[in-house]
Amino acid sequence: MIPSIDYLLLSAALFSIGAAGALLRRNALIVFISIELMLNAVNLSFVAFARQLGDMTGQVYVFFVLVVAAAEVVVGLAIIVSIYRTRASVDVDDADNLRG
Amino acid sequence: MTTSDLIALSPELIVTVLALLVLVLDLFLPPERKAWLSRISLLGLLAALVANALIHEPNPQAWQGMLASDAISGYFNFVMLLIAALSLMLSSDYLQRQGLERGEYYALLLTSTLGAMLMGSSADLLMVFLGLETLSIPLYILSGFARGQSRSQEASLKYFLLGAFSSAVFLYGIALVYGATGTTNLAALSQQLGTMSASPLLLAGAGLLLVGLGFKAAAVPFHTWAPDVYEGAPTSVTAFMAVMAKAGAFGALLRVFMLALPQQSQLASDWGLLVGVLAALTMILGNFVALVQLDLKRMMAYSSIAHAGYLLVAVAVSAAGGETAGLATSSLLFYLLAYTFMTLGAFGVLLLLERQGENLALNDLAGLALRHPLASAAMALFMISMAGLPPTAGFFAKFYVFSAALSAGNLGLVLALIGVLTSVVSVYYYLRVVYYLYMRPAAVERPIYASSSWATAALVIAALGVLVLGILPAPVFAWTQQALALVLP
Amino acid sequence: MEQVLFWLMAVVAVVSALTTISSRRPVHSALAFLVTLLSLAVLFLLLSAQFVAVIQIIIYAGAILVLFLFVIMLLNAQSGEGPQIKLPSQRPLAIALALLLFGGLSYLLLSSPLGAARPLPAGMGTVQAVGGILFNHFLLPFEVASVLLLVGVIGAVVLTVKEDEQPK
Amino acid sequence: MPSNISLLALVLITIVKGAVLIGALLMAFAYGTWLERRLVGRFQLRLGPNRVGPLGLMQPMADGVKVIFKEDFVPAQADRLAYWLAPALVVAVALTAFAVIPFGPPSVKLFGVPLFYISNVNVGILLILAVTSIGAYGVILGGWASNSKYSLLGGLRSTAQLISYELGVGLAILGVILLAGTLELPQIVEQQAGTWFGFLPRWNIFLQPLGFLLYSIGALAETNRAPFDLPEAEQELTTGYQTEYGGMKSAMFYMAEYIDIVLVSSIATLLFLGGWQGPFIQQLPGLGVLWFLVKVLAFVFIFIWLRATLPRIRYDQLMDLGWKVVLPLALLNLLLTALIVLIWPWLGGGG
Amino acid sequence: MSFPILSLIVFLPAAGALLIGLLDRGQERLIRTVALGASLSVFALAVVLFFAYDGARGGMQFVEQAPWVPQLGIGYHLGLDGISLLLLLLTGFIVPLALLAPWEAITERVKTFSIMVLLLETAVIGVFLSLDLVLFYVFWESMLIPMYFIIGIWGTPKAGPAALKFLLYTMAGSVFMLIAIIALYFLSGPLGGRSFDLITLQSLTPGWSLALQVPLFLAFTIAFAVKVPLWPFHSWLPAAYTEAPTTGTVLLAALLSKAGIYGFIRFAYPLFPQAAALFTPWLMGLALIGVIYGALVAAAQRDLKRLVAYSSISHLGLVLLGVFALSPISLSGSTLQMVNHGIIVAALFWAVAAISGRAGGARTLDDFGGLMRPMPRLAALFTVFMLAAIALPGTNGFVGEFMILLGTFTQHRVYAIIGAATVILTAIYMLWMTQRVFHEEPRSQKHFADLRPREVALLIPLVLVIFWIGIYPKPFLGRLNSSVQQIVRQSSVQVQTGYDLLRSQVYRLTRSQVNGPAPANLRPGGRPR
Repeated sequence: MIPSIDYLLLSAALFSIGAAGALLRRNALIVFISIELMLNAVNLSFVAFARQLGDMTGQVYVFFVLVVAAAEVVVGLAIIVSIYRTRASVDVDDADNLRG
Repeated sequence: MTTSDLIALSPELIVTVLALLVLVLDLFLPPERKAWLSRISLLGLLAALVANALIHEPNPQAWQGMLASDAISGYFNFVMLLIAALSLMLSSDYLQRQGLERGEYYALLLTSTLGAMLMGSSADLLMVFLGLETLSIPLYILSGFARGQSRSQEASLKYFLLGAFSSAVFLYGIALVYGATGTTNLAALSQQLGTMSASPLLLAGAGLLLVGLGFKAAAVPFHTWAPDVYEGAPTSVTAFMAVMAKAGAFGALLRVFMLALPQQSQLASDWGLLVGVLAALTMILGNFVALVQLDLKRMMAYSSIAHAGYLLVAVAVSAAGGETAGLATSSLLFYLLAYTFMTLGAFGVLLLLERQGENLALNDLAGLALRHPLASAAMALFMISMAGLPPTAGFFAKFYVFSAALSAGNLGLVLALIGVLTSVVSVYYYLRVVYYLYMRPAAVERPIYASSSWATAALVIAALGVLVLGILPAPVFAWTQQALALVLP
Repeated sequence: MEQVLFWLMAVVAVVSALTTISSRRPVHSALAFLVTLLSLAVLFLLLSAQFVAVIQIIIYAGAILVLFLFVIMLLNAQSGEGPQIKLPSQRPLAIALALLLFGGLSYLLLSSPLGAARPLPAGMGTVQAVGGILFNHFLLPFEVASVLLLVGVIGAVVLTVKEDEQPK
Repeated sequence: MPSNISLLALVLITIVKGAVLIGALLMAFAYGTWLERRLVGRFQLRLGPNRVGPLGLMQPMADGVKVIFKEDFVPAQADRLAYWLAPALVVAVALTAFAVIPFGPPSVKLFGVPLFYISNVNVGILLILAVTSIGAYGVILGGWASNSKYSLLGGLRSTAQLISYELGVGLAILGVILLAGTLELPQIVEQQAGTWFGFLPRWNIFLQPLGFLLYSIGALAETNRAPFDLPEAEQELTTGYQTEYGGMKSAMFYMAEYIDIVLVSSIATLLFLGGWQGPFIQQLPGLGVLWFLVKVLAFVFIFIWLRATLPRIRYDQLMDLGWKVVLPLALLNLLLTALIVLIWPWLGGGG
Repeated sequence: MSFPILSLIVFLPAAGALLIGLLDRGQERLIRTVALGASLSVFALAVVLFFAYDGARGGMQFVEQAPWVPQLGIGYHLGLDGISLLLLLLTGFIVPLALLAPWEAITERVKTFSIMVLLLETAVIGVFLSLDLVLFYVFWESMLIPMYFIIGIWGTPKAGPAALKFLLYTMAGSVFMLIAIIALYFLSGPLGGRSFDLITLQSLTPGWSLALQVPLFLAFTIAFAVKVPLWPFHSWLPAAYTEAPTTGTVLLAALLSKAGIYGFIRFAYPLFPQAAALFTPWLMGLALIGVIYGALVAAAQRDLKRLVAYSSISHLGLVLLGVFALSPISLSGSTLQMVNHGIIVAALFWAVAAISGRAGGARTLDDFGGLMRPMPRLAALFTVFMLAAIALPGTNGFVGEFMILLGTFTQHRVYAIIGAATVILTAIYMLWMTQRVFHEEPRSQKHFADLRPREVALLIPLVLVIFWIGIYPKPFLGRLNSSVQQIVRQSSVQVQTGYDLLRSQVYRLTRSQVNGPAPANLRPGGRPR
């Protein structure tokens, strides 16, 4: 059996990669995918811990993460689509009406 | 699922049913009757408040250890329902003016309230997480509710991306805590941590939880979204978000950090110091950056960041345990109520001034006192309260928090000193608003959009709240302390 | 066999994750992410979480990511690029932060001994087991999750239905 | 899993079974096209292909040869990776799903290994859903990779259609799963053995008529078949996401389409029509395969019949049908089923 | 508890403000009448208290005590002793005049103005009567907001920033006091036995170690020093005094500065006698510097209002000198001189306002001259005020300053001598100013109308009081005596042993730091022995 720590390290690596993507990229969609990557890394941790602890709770968590991710994705993509719609005529590159 | 479970959940249930009801009714109401939605929502919130008041049997492990129904959750539910009710009263007029009055607005506002309530009464990290999402996702949508305005959409996008990011971080924290302890039930966690020594895993998990909630609470350095989102979102949403998101985040912080994690241990002093640093940074940055803001919504954003700092002081010092933890907890509760009144009140006045989604600058307030003395007086009152000057709610809120801090030894002393000094700084920008209201001749005569009796009533409630909490705070103090007796051993 | 599969999937997951965040076109990111998802599903199987593995594919790969691709292409169809956001993003800082995060997490993970894995309960990871715990112990979260999904639907409608399609 | 044979033997047998299955499916594809052309010809009062071989039986072979020798091109500025990946993906997905389809009773064994299916997974039906859900990628990628507006719009439409109807299909299937109490396909079929009142087969279709109807509609839509063949609408989108595909790659899309038809027919058979159940199955288990094939064929026939009969619906009608009719009805069906399952023991009924 | 007369006197102005708030802002006359009525009733009550107060018995009288926020040990505790009585009387006396004086000057936003002045009166009286530290702090900070409005709205166009500066400085000073107050609470005992009550704390704190007393004392000191202001905490003062409307300046100089001095007398010294003793020489030094500095800068001013403002710094320095000297005589003198200064400085500011009002707002020395001729009534009155300011015998200023210097002399000779010498400075610049304004050749062609009867009527009471106190101060001093004695007793437990005790404290402190852990009474929360 593969020790749980290997899974956890893999999960940490994926989480870090996702975080890096979320911080690095400027394209909203890729940032968004990076965040999903982070969620998946967390799922891996949950499942690995579940096996380590011999406890189903961790697996159930994945279910909830999936639901939340689904809701987030729907809303997030809707936001992106709507933002795109209002400025389809103008340059998409500058979403900087807000300072910061 | 038993009857007592259902009783414990009854306020939340009412809010949920209300949200669905509003959504369905929206389909059948002609546009000119949309105001009914707001009235029905208010009525429902009232019912939820009554239900909340009627819950007498504490049930700390309802729904198989998912929901805690105790004095603290009762208090939180009260505050959150109050926030929702006041926001509704304040915003219905504004929404009509902006052409945003749609049934979904109310439904989303109510679900967001539901999320915050769940956070404040969660007994399991999973519920904290789900509450967080139920609070946040409607807020993302509401931020972008003014679809024609690109600022609103940008706010929505920014809020969404950072919020989702923080959710992921929070979730990872849950995973690590789960891995370290084998449970996510807060009571079990607290029990287990009492006996075992803290592993690095647990510390990392707690840290990530803190980061995740720090985002929601807009604590420095996780605050970067707040000014932009506050500025871009429709003002009625900003008002609601400024208070509700904070209440939810601190509800969760209270449940997780102040109640579940152990106090008076190595772990406690670790996270106490960590939160203390965050609190200090938040107070300093929030107040100093607010100094240079000329846009009122941005100023309010930084002000709300600053207030998060004061609230974090309470969280930080609670790590000291014992009496301090009790004081800290009740001071946090008191502060949130005071914050609710003054922030919603201030935004309420801004809502009266805004016509069509334009941002208000300080200059727009110039000379308002001569034309609209009551609105100006109310605004001045809220500003004075936010600055923490007596005899207002803000004074006793800060007084209480600093009291808790000073009972906690050196860290608390440092935090209290930073707190009072930054309060002095904050006087500058809050009273600058008063200066513009009362002492500057009007550049342009801005009209006030004659408010409905609802908005007026909400402002009166907020003003009374600020004054009553500032002059006769004892009953609320008693309430917040009664909350403790049930929770602390 | 298990070893090989694990290391293979681990490498695939990391490489595809790196591709996800580094590829220039959103479509490629999404595809790389699909690979990550699938390799994770295999890993879930290895961790005796078959139900999780399957719903990971059905929901994540089959619904969520498809939606993603859908939107990417929808926006692509009308212009060359997806929307950009202006977040304060300094490349070296972000990379350093991520490395720091990984380093810190690995250090913490390695320094907290997990001990021997506890024995798995019977039926670990099966639909019956997961369903049972989900509907008994996690009933309230389950219901809350349903509200959350409803919110998602409302949100999509609110944000994207065009004004003229609004029922007056 | 039988333990009395070696792993090697098991692997070998599985490989052989797989090869046979794939071969059979390829044949099914080939003669599916023939069947469709012939039948549609009949329906439209013409002959259909009848020159190559007797009754035109050699026509698919000829087509195959033609397709193989066609030029293998890639459109300018296409995304090469995705362009290649798309057709491969759809075919692979369609084939993979058959891994858990049982064609006959599990009691028929060869060297101790069930003969009529490749593997039995205890989440079988979920696995099929999982695998087919990946199929959407082929369509959407194909549409996008070609770097053509028609392709892209076709791909988008197709994806939207897939997502919309997958919900209805899944919910309709859930009704059956609720009744069966298991996700294993062989078990679901076993439960449909026997008759009611001595004459009515205990097929799920009689318990779930609405579910069957909804499944069928969904299946039609998911396979992009008429009257839901909008993504390929020649008149509007010049065959949609396949526009820029030619030669073998185009054939692969067709292959996937026909294999999918067989797949959804098989699932319908398993879930609603009693799978391999039929007369004399007790005496001669091998006969089950025949019953199975007959039922599948009947279902396929209906597919083709519908194509020839019904006009294509508009896109908005398609979406309306999916979201406003199929989905609510499927939910209702599920709710009713759940209610009945819940109160059945209470009413005194046996499990 | 008997009739809560102190609560009545504290909240009567606030009630008047509330009543005005309900009136329509067009009804100016009614508003003014209500405001004046409220403030006059306060004065009447103060006079009643003046006669009802038993000077011989001394101590706190008319005490009211009730829980306010019991969860935190905050009480509602009011009490009146001789010192508060005089200041209450001063407040009651000045506020009606402050409402009357700008009858013509302030015609805009009369409603807001009246409300603010009355709220300020409530806060000031509250400060003088509170015996609970939190209650005191609430009133103390409550003074700021009305004052901010008064300065900002009715001041010069540049008054807004000046008002903010005033607010920020004084608040920055006060917050340390807030911290100290809360710390006092936690140090006062174990859970349940804690208190914010001044009387309770006074019985505990003098026993505390210096390590505890010093920071607490300094925190209180900063708050009070900024408010008075004590040099070098005065930098907010010139801007605020100059830009504020005359009423604002009068209220600031006559009342708010007294609140600061009162804080020293009532809180800082009795609570932390040892620390106070340690810092007394320094504080006296600062007070003296203030006296000299104020006088010198005043002498250099060409702006009449600024001149009076700086003279106020100088005079307040002298009052503080008397307080810090902490002899019964000097403290009595200081308390009396607070009243005197309040009256004199108010009179001077009003006189200046009367002059500059007639000159269209001009108020530099160069604008005037020879006003004796066109304005004989003003000249006469002004001369009286000026003489009182330079403490000519027969005026009230003489009594106060003489007692201060006398009292100081018994304790700290050098300081008294320097202080006495600098009093002469006051005479120089005051006389010089009078000379320039009233006697030399007119420098302006403007016609200066003499004081109207209403203005005279306003100033006459001040003149009367000046002479009354100057000739017959006994009724005042008689009521002060025992209270002052008590304060001195509390604040100087160690005066008999003097610096010996102090030295031993310091020795203990240093030794404990060298020798490791501090004794229990040095640790926060530890019960001081």
